[in-house]
Amino acid sequence: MDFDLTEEQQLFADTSRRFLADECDLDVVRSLAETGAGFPGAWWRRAAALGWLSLLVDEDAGGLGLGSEGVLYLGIVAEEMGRMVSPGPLLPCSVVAATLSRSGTGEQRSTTLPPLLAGEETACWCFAEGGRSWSADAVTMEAERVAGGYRLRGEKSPVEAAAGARHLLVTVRCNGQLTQFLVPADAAGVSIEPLEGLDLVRPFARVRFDEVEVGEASLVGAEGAAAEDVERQIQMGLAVCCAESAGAVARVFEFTLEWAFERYSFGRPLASYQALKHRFADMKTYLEGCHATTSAALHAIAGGAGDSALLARVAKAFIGDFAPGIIQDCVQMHGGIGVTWDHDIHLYLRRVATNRVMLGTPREHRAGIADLMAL
Amino acid sequence: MDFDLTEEQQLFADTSRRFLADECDLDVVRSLAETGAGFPGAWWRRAAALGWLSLLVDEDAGGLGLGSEGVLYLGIVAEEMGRMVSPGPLLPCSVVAATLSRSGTGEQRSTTLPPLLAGEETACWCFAEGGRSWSADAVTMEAERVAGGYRLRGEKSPVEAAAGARHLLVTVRCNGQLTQFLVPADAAGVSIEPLEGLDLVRPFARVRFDEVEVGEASLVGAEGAAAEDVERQIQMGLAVCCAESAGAVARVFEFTLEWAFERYSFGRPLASYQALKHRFADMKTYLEGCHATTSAALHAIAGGAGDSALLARVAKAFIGDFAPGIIQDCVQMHGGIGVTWDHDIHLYLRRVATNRVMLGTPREHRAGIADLMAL
Amino acid sequence: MESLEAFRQRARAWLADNLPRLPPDAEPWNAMRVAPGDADRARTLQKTLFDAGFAGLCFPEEYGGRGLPREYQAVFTEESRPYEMPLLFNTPTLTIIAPTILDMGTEEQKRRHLPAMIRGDELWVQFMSEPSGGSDLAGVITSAAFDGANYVLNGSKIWSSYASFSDYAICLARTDWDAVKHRGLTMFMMKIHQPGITVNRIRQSDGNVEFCQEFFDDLAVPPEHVIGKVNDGWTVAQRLLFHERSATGGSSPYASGTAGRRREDIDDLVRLARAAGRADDPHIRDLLAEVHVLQTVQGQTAERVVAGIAAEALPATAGALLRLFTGLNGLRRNDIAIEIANTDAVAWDARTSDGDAGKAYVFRQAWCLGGGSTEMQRNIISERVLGMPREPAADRGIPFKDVRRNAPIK
Amino acid sequence: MESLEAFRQRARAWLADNLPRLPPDAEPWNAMRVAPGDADRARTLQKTLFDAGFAGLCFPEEYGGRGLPREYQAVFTEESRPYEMPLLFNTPTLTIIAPTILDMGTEEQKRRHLPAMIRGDELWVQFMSEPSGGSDLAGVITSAAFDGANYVLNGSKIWSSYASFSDYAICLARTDWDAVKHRGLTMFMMKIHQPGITVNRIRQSDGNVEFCQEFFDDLAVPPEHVIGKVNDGWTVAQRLLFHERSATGGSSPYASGTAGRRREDIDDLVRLARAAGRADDPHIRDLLAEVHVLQTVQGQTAERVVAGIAAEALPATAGALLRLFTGLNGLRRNDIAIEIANTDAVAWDARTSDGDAGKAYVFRQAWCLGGGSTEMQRNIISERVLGMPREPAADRGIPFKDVRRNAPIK
Repeated sequence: MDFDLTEEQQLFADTSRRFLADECDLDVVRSLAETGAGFPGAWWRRAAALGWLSLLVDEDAGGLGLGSEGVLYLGIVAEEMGRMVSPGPLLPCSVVAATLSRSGTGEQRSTTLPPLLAGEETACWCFAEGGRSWSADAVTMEAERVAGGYRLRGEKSPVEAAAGARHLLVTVRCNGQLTQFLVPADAAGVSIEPLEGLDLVRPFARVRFDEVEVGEASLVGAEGAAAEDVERQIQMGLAVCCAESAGAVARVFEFTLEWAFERYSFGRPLASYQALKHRFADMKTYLEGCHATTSAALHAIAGGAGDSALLARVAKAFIGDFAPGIIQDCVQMHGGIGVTWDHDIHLYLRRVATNRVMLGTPREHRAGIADLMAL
Repeated sequence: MDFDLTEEQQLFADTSRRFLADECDLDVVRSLAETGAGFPGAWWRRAAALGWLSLLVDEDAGGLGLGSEGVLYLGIVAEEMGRMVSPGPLLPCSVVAATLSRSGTGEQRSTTLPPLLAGEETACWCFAEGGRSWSADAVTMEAERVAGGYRLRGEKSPVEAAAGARHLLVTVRCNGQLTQFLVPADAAGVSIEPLEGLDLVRPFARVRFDEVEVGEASLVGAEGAAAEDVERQIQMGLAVCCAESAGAVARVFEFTLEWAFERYSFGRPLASYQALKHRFADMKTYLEGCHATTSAALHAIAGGAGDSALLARVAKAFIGDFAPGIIQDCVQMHGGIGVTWDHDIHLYLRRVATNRVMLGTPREHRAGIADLMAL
Repeated sequence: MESLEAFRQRARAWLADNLPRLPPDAEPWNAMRVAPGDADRARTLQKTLFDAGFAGLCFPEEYGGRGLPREYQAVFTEESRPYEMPLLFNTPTLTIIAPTILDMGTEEQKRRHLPAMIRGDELWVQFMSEPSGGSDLAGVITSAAFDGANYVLNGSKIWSSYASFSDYAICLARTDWDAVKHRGLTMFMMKIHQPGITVNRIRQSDGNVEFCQEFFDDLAVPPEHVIGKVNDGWTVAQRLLFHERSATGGSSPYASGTAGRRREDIDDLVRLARAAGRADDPHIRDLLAEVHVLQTVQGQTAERVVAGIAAEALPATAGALLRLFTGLNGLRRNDIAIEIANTDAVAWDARTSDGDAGKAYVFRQAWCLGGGSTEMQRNIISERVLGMPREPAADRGIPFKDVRRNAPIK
Repeated sequence: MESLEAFRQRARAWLADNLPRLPPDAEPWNAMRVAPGDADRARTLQKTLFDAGFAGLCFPEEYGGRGLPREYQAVFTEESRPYEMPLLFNTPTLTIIAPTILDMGTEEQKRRHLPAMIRGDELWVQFMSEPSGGSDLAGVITSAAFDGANYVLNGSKIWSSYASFSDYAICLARTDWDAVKHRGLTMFMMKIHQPGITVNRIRQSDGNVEFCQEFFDDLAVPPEHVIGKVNDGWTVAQRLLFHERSATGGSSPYASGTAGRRREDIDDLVRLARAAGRADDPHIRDLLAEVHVLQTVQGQTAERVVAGIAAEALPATAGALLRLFTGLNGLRRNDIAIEIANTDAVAWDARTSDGDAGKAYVFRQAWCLGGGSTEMQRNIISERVLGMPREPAADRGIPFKDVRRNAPIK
């Protein structure tokens, strides 16, 4: 969390935190994990009522009309959700909503958006094609022009929150150029196969497009002109991932610090052992780094800064390298109890380890950074 | 040093250590560094009189005839030299002597070897061709068949102890096959340009061969049949490098441990601070690893084990990764005085950092290991 | 005595004729994935070894062993790699508890239990750690009060692997609360499945169920089941910890097979790389080779430390070096596994993958916690190998009942 | 007040007209490579800034500054990057010593010295550390005995950068040996070049000569040169250390230019990679990007911590987070440099290379020692940012003369 939130932002953060504590604490998360229920629809609608899904959407499309500042609010929600290892498809729904608001047809804005923003329906973003392809350059799935529309053939995986989604935003190529379609999940030829996942409440799936025919009205933006939207979606996704991981690490650090003060060994609190103190110092330093780089990325995106592409990737690379390690160190501080199912810390570790990989590992982002810097 | 040296080996180690302490302590090393004098010839002859250069040489070629056990003794000398950051071209002279003993012509064995073994002349091994080419596969320099002999053209760098060497063992290709020549340093067309070096008493040079013509008698072994000798030379070199670094790290660890007991801060010895104690524990663990893997490599070479190629590279990769870091940690334990010229620790750091790179960095060896394991 | 080479040949032939050969692509044995049914299988295999004279090679003959030097066990272990072995008996039964009883037990205890372990009749576990205890093993608050006839135990133990399907346990409890911490402990042995003991299985963070927690409710243990002396249990515990460090560090002579992958075996990671289509990527090859280097040097270091202890060039506590090395290597191995597996570590198709890289990563710190945390190993190395000053402790010299400690945790 | 943007435009135009532009391939300024002749050049440049009203932007106007908020200095610093700047004045003169005097000095001391520093007349150094001292700054044994008229100093100081060509020093000495450690210290100021002080230059492990050691032989310092109160020098030292952490962590508002490379500037490493012919190697590109990531986040963290301290969400001691981050990044940068340079780091052709990667590696730990060791930063973070218990010290509550300490080292 930034130290210099505006009053509005602080209020929004407080409301979000209270809402999660009241309606989706870790007991709820655990019971969702046990039952495989995904997330409670009623809860998601109440989250939507707080505006969580309308942050990036223009007023005339039913959103809050926060403009570019909206992403800062989105970062706040993501961080709070990270603190509670929350379920719910915040990232995919936000990405789809933002792009529809910006580049969707009138029909898409007036028909698809409202239930999405109200939390009554969900959407997902079909982008990666197997592991290690979280860059626009790696998109190879083609949409072929046919009479009255397009025919889609290919496979996208992993796709967050595909099962249960009403709409799929699919990034493909038409004649080699990036193009996006909004495809109904029940279109003929679409099949969704759930994957097993490390995160217990965040589902991923493989989505197959087997000669899926869609009309021209399914285009989001013009044919071959989606590159800018895709890059915005990537940056948004990276920022959400980072904010969520930063929130998760911050929360773990908090309760581990408490534990160190309360737990006695050899008649002394753990917090009095220099070797542990020094590890806490390292953790605190890199935790501040996680917050700082997330904030810098969010502000660059909000400000439309020219270096937002770079800064979003810097943040993801840094947090991917450091966040999981901080949580592992916190596990170590807990001792044996930290590797039991009943302790909450593994829920955080699963979330952060998943975020490390999704939308690209640190190494993959460093390759992207080297490209962006023309090294 | 192994914990289970034979009595002979222990005696040899003690003699070597005493000789170095008496005749080439760190004050001598420092004065050699200041004057750029390389190493004192008389001292090298006395070292040779202890048998240091005859360890790998057959009895009928004037050596000690230790057979394959010789390399264990060579490891002992290298470790002791590492403990004292000694000057002197142990590695190149040993490599050349071993190969001449094994594959040299009668003339080479009877004429070249004796002054080499006596420390009256020195030799060097011209192998690498610029950075990152410490593998036989990377050798591209060609020797061309001409009437009555061969013509050599190319450049070798870095070459240890080339300046002042009487003979150059040069690894090249004839018709694509590895071949070695023993070239007099004063042959027409040979030029030796000293390089600047991090190690203050271990000189390297670039050696140019500008249409150097040599007779058939210069061949070491048959034309195109040097692969086995070259691999032996590499393994020997790696083992010497490792033993030397292990000795250097062991010595630094010793005096740093003493320092930690003697040095007081806030009324307590450094050795009483848990954060420092734990770093010493890590250092000790990896120091034992350095010794263990060096010993395993040396014994594999001595025993002619099929995995000696692999184990020599494992040792070099491990020590290259861990040895410099242990010394840096020891610098940290010393505080400011550890980064001054007058403290001996930088002499060790320079030696070990140089050994990390020479004959291949850890990463380069890991690539070799992956090849050897057919990963 | 039979020559080592003759022994090797005989062992090789016998193994080929008598033990099932593992398929070449068998998953390495994983101590974290033991199912209750595995216990009976292990008992049968151990019995097979025993009947042929290949069990307990380094235990004295009078207690059911063969009285051979450690090299013989090393040779047998090496030869046994391709076969299915009773690895479940290694730790803690044969490598930790048996040698502790050998060192500290009464003649009666040794004669009664050592042969039973070696011939596969008794699987043992340790009841050492407690939920409220942490790294301070001597801080146990399980109480053992003498009622004139028996010691009556109340309290709880945790982290005892396999308790639910084992037979006996060795258990540290407090018999004197007025003594200082280390002086009021006593080591007991007990049958696990009896009234007064409740065993619950604990689910690990990676989803597997392996560890157990036990509750003692007025459990009566007769005085003849004390190991060592009353109130001198810490001496017994220290022997036990010594053997535990040897076992987890890989230097125990009492293991009758290796309890993990062959040290240079990186086949599982290679398979992971192939599944991810990345086996030719230089970065991945670099990581695979790194694991090979670390595991090789770990094994070499174990040999060196064992030799050093034998030569008295290193103190017996130097086993902690191996525990630390193993622990840190384990972390690196897990980190490399998730880097290789990439998305397969976090979202996988259940038909083609088991997501093990990710699950193992969630359980990663177990490498640095089981068998004593790496922090404790570092204390041991710095204080007892390097001789540095001990950490100040707030519980020295005062009755344990007055020491600030954690409340019991259920 | 002039708007920030107007100020930026004015600064930009003035800089272009008045300061020499650095060549694009200029080596980044290196505090470790300052030559004596650089001092006069810095004095001239600082005077140029001062005359135009661009010096000491955040210092009060009554002491020669401009009384502007920190954003103005940040803007000026940013604009000044392409130019040659008097960076030598930054640390310690303007960022450490001037604000310490501002906080703790007498009115007379402030009026006398702050304007002189800001206009480039006085370069200052710190006489704080001692050869026998280590991390315990309060453990100074340089003695200052009052003879009725003056304090008479005897002892030795070390690690004082640039002392040989600077003008004044701030010096911590012991005035009461019967008090406990922190209570017997007094902070003095003094001219460096005077009888009673001998300055020797110290050669660093990388071969450069930069640090100095000073010896005091009956040096007389008048009472009016005491900063703060007699025997309360530790209070002054703590302010000084606070400013030092801000300066080395990159959060000081008093620097009139950046004392290092631009945070995302990895040009030197890119050049190294090109020289080694490896700029296209994915491994090398990965390492270059890693340095960029770490340096970028270091800068972002500095901004965050500064904001946190300003908002009182973090204590002032949080500057230690930046020192630690910077120190650890420095290590990684050096490690990466030698990996990139490969053989060029250890054996190089003097005509085409200067072997800097290797030499910097030899001096690597200076990143984690200068300005307080990383161990001290970790103590500060854990104890004063996180509130964990302090380390037990064996020197609390007893007269300093009775504390076990190191013998003086020459």
